[in-house]
Amino acid sequence: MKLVIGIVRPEMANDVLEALFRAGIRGLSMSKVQGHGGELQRVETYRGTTVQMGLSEKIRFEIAVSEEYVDTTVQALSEGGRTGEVGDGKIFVLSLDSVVRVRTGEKDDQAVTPVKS
Amino acid sequence: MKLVIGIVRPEMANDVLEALFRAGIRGLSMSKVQGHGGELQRVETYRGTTVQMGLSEKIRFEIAVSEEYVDTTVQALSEGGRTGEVGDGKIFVLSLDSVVRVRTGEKDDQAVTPVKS
Amino acid sequence: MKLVIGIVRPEMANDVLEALFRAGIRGLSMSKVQGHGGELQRVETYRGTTVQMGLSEKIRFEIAVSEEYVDTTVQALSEGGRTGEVGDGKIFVLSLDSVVRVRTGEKDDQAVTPVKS
Amino acid sequence: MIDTGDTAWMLMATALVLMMTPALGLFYAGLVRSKNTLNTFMMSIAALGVATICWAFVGYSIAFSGGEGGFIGNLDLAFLNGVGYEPRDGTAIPELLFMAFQGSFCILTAALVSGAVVERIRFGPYLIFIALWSTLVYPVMAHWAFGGGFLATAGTLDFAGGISVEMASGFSALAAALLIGARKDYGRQALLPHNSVFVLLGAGLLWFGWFGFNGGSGFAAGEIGVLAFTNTLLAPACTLVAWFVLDLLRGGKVTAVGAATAVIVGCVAITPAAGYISPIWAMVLGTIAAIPSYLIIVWRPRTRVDETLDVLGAHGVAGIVGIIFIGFFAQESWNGISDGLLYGNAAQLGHQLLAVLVAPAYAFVSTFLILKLLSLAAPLRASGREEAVGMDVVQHGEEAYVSGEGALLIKVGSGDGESEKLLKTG
Amino acid sequence: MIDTGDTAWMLMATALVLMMTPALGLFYAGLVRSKNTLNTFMMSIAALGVATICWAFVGYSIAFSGGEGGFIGNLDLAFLNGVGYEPRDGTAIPELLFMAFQGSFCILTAALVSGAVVERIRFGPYLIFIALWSTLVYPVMAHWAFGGGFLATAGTLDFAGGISVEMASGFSALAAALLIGARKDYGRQALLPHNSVFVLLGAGLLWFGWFGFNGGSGFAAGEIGVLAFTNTLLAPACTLVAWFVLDLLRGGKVTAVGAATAVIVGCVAITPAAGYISPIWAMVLGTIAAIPSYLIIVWRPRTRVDETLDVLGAHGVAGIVGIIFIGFFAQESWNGISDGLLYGNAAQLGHQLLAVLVAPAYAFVSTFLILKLLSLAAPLRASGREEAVGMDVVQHGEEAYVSGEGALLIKVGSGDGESEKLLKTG
Amino acid sequence: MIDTGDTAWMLMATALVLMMTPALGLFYAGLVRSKNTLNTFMMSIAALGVATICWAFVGYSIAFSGGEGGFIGNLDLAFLNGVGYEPRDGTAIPELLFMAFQGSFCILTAALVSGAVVERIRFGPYLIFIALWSTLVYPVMAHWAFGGGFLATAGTLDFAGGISVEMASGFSALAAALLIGARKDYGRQALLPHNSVFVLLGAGLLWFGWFGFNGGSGFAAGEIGVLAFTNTLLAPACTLVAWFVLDLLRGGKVTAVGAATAVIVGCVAITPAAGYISPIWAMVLGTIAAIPSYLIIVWRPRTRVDETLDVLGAHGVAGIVGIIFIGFFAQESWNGISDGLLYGNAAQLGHQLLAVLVAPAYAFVSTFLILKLLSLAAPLRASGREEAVGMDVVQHGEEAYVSGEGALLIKVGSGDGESEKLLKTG
Ligand SMILES: Nc1ncnc2c1ncn2[C@@H]1O[C@H](COP(=O)(O)OP(=O)(O)O)[C@@H](O)[C@H]1O
Ligand SMILES: Nc1ncnc2c1ncn2[C@@H]1O[C@H](COP(=O)(O)OP(=O)(O)O)[C@@H](O)[C@H]1O
Ligand SMILES: Nc1ncnc2c1ncn2[C@@H]1O[C@H](COP(=O)(O)OP(=O)(O)O)[C@@H](O)[C@H]1O
Repeated sequence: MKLVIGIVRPEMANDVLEALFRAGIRGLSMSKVQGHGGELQRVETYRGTTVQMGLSEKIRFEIAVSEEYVDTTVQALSEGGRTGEVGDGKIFVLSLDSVVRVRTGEKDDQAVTPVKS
Repeated sequence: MKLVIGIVRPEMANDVLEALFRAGIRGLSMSKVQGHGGELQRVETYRGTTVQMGLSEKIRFEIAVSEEYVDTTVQALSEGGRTGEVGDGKIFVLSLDSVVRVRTGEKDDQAVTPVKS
Repeated sequence: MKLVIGIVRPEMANDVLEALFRAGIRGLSMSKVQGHGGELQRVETYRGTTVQMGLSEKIRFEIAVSEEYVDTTVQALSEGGRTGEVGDGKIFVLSLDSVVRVRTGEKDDQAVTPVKS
Repeated sequence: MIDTGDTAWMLMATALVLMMTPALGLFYAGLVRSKNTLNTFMMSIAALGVATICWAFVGYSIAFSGGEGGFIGNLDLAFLNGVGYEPRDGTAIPELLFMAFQGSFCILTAALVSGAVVERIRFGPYLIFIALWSTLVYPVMAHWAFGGGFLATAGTLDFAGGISVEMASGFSALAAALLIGARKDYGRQALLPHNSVFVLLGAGLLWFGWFGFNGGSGFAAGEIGVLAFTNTLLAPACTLVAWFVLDLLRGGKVTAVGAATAVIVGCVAITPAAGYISPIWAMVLGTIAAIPSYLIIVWRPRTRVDETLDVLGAHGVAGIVGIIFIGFFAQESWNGISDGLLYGNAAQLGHQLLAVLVAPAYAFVSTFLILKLLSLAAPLRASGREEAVGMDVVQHGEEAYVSGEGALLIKVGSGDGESEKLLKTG
Repeated sequence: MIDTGDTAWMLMATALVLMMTPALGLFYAGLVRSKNTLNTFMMSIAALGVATICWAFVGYSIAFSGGEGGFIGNLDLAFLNGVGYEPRDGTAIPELLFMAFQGSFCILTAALVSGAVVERIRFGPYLIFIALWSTLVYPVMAHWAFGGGFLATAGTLDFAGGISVEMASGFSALAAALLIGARKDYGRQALLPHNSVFVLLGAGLLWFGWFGFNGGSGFAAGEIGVLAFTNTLLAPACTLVAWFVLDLLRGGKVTAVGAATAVIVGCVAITPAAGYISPIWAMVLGTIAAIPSYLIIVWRPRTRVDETLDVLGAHGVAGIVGIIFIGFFAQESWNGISDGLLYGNAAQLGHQLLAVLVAPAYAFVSTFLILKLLSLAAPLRASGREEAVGMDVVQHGEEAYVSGEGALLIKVGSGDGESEKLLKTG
Repeated sequence: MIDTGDTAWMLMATALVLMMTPALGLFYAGLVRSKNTLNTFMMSIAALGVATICWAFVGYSIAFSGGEGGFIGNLDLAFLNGVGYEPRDGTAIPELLFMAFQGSFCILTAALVSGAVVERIRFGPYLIFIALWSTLVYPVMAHWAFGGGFLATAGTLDFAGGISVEMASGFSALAAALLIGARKDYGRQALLPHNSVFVLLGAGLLWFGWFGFNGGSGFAAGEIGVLAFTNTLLAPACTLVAWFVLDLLRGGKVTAVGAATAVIVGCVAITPAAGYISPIWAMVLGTIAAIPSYLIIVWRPRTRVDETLDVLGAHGVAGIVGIIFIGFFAQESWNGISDGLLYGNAAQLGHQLLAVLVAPAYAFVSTFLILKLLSLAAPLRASGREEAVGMDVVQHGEEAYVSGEGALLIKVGSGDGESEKLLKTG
């Protein structure tokens, strides 16, 4: 099993979600992060204080999948999140030692496959 | 060493915390995420706009532990976080290459064991 | 490639950022977390309710780097984030199986090296 | 004859009191958890709708018609029948304005009660509850003290609502909390105010509105109105400082939520007494009123009574203090009506104690009965699971703070609904 | 002769109306996405600057000078020439105050229009737009109804701005939305209110201000002002409850954003009629006004017209309802001026319908032309990328909610600028 | 004789000014970092408690008793002795109301000073500071200009507090900032407003309140009050637009925090002049007042002086501009009292310059001495670590925005305290 982490633009988050659902990915977690990459920094001014905002808002997806789904997931993330302009984000794939479903205690592949409830 | 990631319901977060403390887990980080799993989606309406909220609030724990503590941690997370209804969450275990304590520069197992300050 | 996760104090976040930039780290993501470690808990009171706040605000950095940069990154994080008092945070290093750049689809080391846009 | 100056002030005072209801919504909304924000705010907004209508239809008549010394008015003025430009006796403003001013009190008081049952009561039954409450409880008690009812004729002094507003809301809140029961996490988890800026701003706006509430209760831009107004500045200021001291004694720290509470307590305490006591006595009243309310608000959460936002501690108790205080310190040289015990008129204290006997009893019992009856018809509170999800989503299908990610548009009438299907099987 | 009571009330009423513009900013800001919060709020704040100046320079004169029955005033009072302490005929307040009161209407109305084009219009062109709009549209329409223009002489009744405020803003909003075009994500993504507490508080403050808006439109602390004031309490209360019912029928849940909308719709509907109909008819008006606005607000998002915050549905439509209602239910026994159809004066309905014909047309066409002309000079809307980033950062170089991490100080004049260099090459 | 119209307006004006203090708390709270939100807001709330009491006890007497032309009043009116329903000479409102109105100024001014020292001053010493300040600084300066003191008899004109409010707060703020010292991260990190919606709403409410502040300073619902009121609309509107232009010239973008600041600056500048100059000159004053304040607010952060929320730039400087402007443009035909240089009375300019010499000096020196003395008794500021943690937690044991996760309930008296033990050893 792998843990796929995808960082994308907030305005693309819904497109990514749709792409993931279409690809049959059913479990995922999402959070807001701020990222720095090759994007242009923006300058902001508050009264006499001028600042360079080095970070842009991004959305981070965290998705545990069984091996066979890794490529699909990466593809969904990268196609759903792409605009072609700098700042589109990154995808990271890590190996997962194990997965447990809290509700049932099921382990590993069992736990990343949706169960009918 | 392992990195244990646990995703649970926000209303169970305090129970999980207690379970972890009781199990002797002393270091952890926690953040808010939004998750999608097998939960029912809720419909919301704002004036003429009706939307399907595909994501529910969850709390994500991130806990680095030495090997011997992995099972205890997973157990604390899954027992503290269980309600038995769909949406209880998942636990992921990853291998950690190394851990460093910022304050002292100590490494690895040293760094996940609490030091008397 | 490695994924370096660094958890530091919010008030040190800008120092860490500077240290990272100085060390030539160009891509990173950052988020807010709440952590529990050896820090003193604070007591808060709201009308008749008194609570122990077991968690303190921290900033979590997530940085994918090629092997050669791992040490530099860990060093930047730990030097930039150090105050010497309990609660400075932890750094975790994990192995990355692969990295993809969303914009171009480039993979692995290619994807963690900044491209001229 | 209509006096333009009196009318000008009463127009303004009425607007101020009406503003207090959204301000209360904000105050209460800040005190609950974020998942119950809108629901809590909506309980106040709903009062602006429901209680207003009940007031115009029958409430005003129940409160302000009928002979002297009765228990309840009649329906002579129902549906605003005959309520027009002609002033009521003793005032120089159109009765229509008098009706609106008094109505604003009913609305606010109904909203106050909601503080006892936030985060768990279902919104539908709540709407029916405030309709009944603002018909059967507030107007009756207002009749006693303001409408020529038996307390008024007995000689009880209540300037701006220690009886029908403060004791009524406080003891109704207690009854409601007991009947509805505690939140499922009460006493087990820390249930904290999610936004204390709203609490402070709400308290600030409530104080602002209270100048109209008390200052307008003389129905004129004259001496008594000015006295009441000034006392509404002085008394809460003293309560605030007294609360700082109590906070320091207790935990070594002055708290912001405490300060907001102190402002309310001070305003409540001066409410019945505002036009009857001298400014200096008002400052004394403000100071001492802090103590019982403080103690109750600190003690109550250790009990099993989840009277969530402490309406009893802040309103009921401080209202009693204010009502009794009049019995001692009323001064005819200031109010032109009556002296208190200290100035030689011991009877006044008796009149005041009468109110303290009957008002809490009626408020508690009538509210309890109304809710009990309602509970036979429909469950009054949300299920444990709904409580966990939060009342905003469950009762209103909304969230207070939405970020928009993960919200898929449901295209009504678009026919394809593909994304929904995806989500549903996901 | 100046009457101090009238003046007192008009001072206060003017302040209340002026407060409505920031309240509207808050209301609108809560309804948009967080990345456009400040920009949306600033559109209202800007009206307080720009429209005020235009009003003092020429707007007041255009609206309130000139002979009877005309289409537009002249420049006799331009730059406040001759506007001083002397009251205008039929009032007992200094003309200066009359000017300020009327100006506060122009400001608010200009700000209202912004609701149609938030989240995409560029701020520079917007400033020029409201300058032109508050010179060429509002004052002209105000002249028709309030300044002795052809509607006034024709006998059309409009108490507090059904024509120049409500219909003007509603139909101008429609024109603006059509000309500016929809947001790029409109109809594709869920674009949701980011903070509904602001929406509720904003609505509460708007209602508070509306007591001055309608209550002050009699220019006196007298009978008609009191009637208008009271109706401004009763009508929106009924709209609120009607909206609850409509919400329940539609989705089984009473919504908070809906309640806030209902408050506005109710206030709008009673605006033209406030001083002309009896309290009971005001309650009827409040109730029925809910229906057309509700339907339009639910239906509009299914169309391609991104009239974002539904100014047409809330203001234009409810304004029409109010104007027509007068034609049926005006009552001379209350207003001292004229009866409606129901009380035997069918002609009144004709006068009212005249306004419904001309006002929307003028508002729509003139706004469309102004924006069309402006669009020739400069692009009116932000690019798709800018929309994605958000108008706060793009137009104002600020964010509403800043946490500070990752913000590097640019030390002006410090010479080294090292951190910037680091960041720039980073 | 009491005039009901005057009394009505002064009741309202007083309520408006009292509302300004929580509004200021909101404005300031939005400008600081989130970890200092409540502490900042509480500094204003505290003034409502502490300064009110000081005012009633001695402040009012110091300001408004004593003979003509003096430096300081006496204690004849201490503890409100003799302050009752009888109007003061030249007014037609009860003196009690006059006292309350003037007191609201003292409260607000004390709160204003806090802007200089937010995010670091300890709350205990702060409370003592405002007690002393509102006894020794404000009332003395109010005596000079309003209470028959030497500036009043010299002929200096100050309508609503250019001296005792604006210059007093501005130069006291400077002294406080210098004595307390900069925040530890000042000049090293970006310290940004955490919620600009609060800033805009706060500014909007402050402007609303300012209509009472200036409009009430004629103590009557008459010509001069109307003039002051109208000028309080016109001048800030011009400042706002001027600020837009300055912002555009400087950075190409109109900023929201800038707009909020402009509103304050405009209101401040017109404060001393409101009842003395014509509406058109008020617009000129509003426009030119933008410039010096803008420059100082942009320049100050480059210095080592962490006068955090720019009280000097916004209040002190704009107050001076307003005071001097009177010397040139006062017009007897409008104010009935005196002309300025432009209208042939060069002496007036001299009287105005006198105030500019003495007021800043007294404010600066007395504030410096008070704080210096206090600093001998106790440390005035929090430690570096406490600053890092944030003043809300450290000084008040609260957070403005709490989510509740990770908060373990401490069950007082429950005996087991198991979870605490767990946490403590954790
Ligand atoms: N090495 C990295 N580690 C973690 N996050 C990264 C890394 N590089 C980029 N990111 C994330 O991806 C976002 C976009 O990166 P950027 O380099 O601008 O994109 P692009 O791939 O289009 O050049 C950043 O804002 C950051 O959140
Ligand atoms: N494959 C996954 N990857 C990441 N997070 C997941 C995954 N599956 C579930 N989650 C997280 O767990 C939460 C609960 O998942 P769900 O599948 O509903 O629970 P259950 O195990 O009870 O069926 C989700 O909201 C999501 O946050
Ligand atoms: N084992 C762990 N797993 C995850 N996060 C941890 C762990 N230990 C500490 N942390 C994070 O680091 C922060 C500081 O930890 P702490 O143990 O107090 O620091 P120190 O290393 O100075 O003793 C915590 O608040 C938490 O966010």
